[in-house]
Amino acid sequence: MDIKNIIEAALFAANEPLSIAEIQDLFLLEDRPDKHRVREAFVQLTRDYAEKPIELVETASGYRFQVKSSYSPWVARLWEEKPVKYSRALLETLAIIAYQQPATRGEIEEIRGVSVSTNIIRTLQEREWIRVIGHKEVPGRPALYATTKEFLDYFNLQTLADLPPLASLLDMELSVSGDTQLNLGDDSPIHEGITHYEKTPSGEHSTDSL
Amino acid sequence: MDIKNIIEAALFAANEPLSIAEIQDLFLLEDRPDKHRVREAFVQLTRDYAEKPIELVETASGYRFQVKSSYSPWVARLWEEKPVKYSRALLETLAIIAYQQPATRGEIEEIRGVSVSTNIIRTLQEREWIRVIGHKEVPGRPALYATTKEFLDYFNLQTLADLPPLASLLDMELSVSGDTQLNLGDDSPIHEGITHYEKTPSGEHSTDSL
Amino acid sequence: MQKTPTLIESGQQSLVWVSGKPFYELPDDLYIPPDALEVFLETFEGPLDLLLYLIKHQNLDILDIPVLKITEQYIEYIDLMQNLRMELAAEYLVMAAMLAEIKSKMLLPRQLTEDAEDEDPRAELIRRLQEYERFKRAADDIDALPRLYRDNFLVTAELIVDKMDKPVPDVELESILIAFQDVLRRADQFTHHHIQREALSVRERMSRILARLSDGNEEFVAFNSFFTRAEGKQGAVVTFLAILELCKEGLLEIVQGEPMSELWLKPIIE
Repeated sequence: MDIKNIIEAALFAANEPLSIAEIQDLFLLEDRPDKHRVREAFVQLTRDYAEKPIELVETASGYRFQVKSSYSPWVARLWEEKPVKYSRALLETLAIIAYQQPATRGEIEEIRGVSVSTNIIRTLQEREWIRVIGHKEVPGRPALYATTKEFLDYFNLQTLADLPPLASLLDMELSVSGDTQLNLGDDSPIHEGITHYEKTPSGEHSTDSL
Repeated sequence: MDIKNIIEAALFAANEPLSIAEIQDLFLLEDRPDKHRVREAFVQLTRDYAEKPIELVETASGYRFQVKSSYSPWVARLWEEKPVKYSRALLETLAIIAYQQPATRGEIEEIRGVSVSTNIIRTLQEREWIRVIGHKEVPGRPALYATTKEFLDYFNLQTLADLPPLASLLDMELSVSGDTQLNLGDDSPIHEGITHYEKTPSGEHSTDSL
Repeated sequence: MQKTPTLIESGQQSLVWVSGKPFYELPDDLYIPPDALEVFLETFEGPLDLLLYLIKHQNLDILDIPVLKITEQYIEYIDLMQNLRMELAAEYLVMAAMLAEIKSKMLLPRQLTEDAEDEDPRAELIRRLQEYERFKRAADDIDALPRLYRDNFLVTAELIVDKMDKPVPDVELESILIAFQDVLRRADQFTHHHIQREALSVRERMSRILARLSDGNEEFVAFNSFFTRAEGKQGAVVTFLAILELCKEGLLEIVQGEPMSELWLKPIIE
């Protein structure tokens, strides 16, 4: 297969800009093009699409195809009065952040059992329903997400405590005791937490999360 | 602006197949191309992309660009997760609904010889591959399941008639009563199904929203 | 199929003619090491699937099943499962009963009438097997169809417009709850998540405290400043728990200049 064609296909299929390194990773080691070759493909593609209504652009995080802005008056009508529905994945991510905040992406993924796309996080941030309120002190220092005032406003809530109680819908299914992640009835784990922390200020409890 | 270019831009920007009507709606009344003109654009676009790694295809709900499947080995590497493999139980259930629709759970169980788990039905509904289109007028009023446009879109089909043909039953000299199975060549089975439920207006679309 | 006969062949070594072909020994399809039985059971989608397997693997004609033979094999298999106390779906037993019934009917002298409609006792079974087989094949066919995200990928190009121009979807609070409920139900399959309402307010407080710690310009914020009289005892408890929990998760540090002096909170951030 032609390297340029593979790159072209990947740029079209990806939902986000692709960096040169990400593009190189598409290939098995023995076929991996060097940076030069990838850049060359970009140049060719830019030329290929010169006459078309879309163009290859470079953004901060890589390259992507986008519709030439002169077409937006027509294309934007696709969304007129027809807001796209949020995906289930997005709603689930939002729900987890709302009920389990602050939560890292890893924690969300662990609960959902699948990875959370950058797109979803971005959409929620753009909508100003979630924001980063810190970073967890574990390797990689992942961002901790929490809901915002705008989120509460949108849903007409005074505080998060006004979120519908889970109990009403979950019935017995979840009342299985088992290991609590935040056991309020019993102080011991928390005290332990402090003792621990005094010796090892960070990281110690990285696995406590969900 | 060239009509073909606008259509091309819209097909690229949309995340789902676009129907001819949706494409016509992109234009203001005075510029609106007729169906003929839109179709012509599709033909031209198909030709334009013949040599490219992407192609214009028609599915149940309209036209979309997709990556040619010969590139999927590379493109699939963009996602770490492997595509889901569906269980045989799920595929068999889906196959029975696809070919015998509308079908009740009881009918599916009768064919498979085992009970159908609620999980499977729910998964199929969550994927929006099947939906309840009515209830059979027998005791218990079981739900009648049928496949959706999304199912066809997902599997690159335009109509149910594009499904691979169902193997025919071998003749037994044992003379099995000639109970007919539904023919997929036309829409009649679905219409038949509808006659069943038109009498019972309530609840029939309750699951439409899925 | 020239494997050695195994535990099921007991007492049945005679040469059998099936569809005009001689069979010298029983295939050993039925012999499975006991520890593999469970896996084996899972590979079958039910009694029809198992029967089809037995038939196919012996090249038998589905239209002319040697009921005696199949029934014995099937029942042998079921017995084996039961001896090993494997959880067997009821359908398997129903099928065993049905086979036994067919077998007994076959053994009875057929009423020699010209009544051709007098069905072969096997007819219903054969019909069901055939019916099942075609859908089994259809399932394979569907699985082989090119499908999205495995064989095909959607092509998109970004449209840059004022983001405001794209209307944002409306979401109902209820749908979030439902989404979360689904998540929990799924998650519950692997682990027990104990979620309680009380936790929520602590969680919220944790977010607020963290936000305040990271928003402020000061490196340290007074511990006391997080407690307000207006919130009462309960508020204080919640705040206290939240601070402890944050501490436990390594998100903040509680600092004290000297014994008995004021406590300060410091975010462990950047």
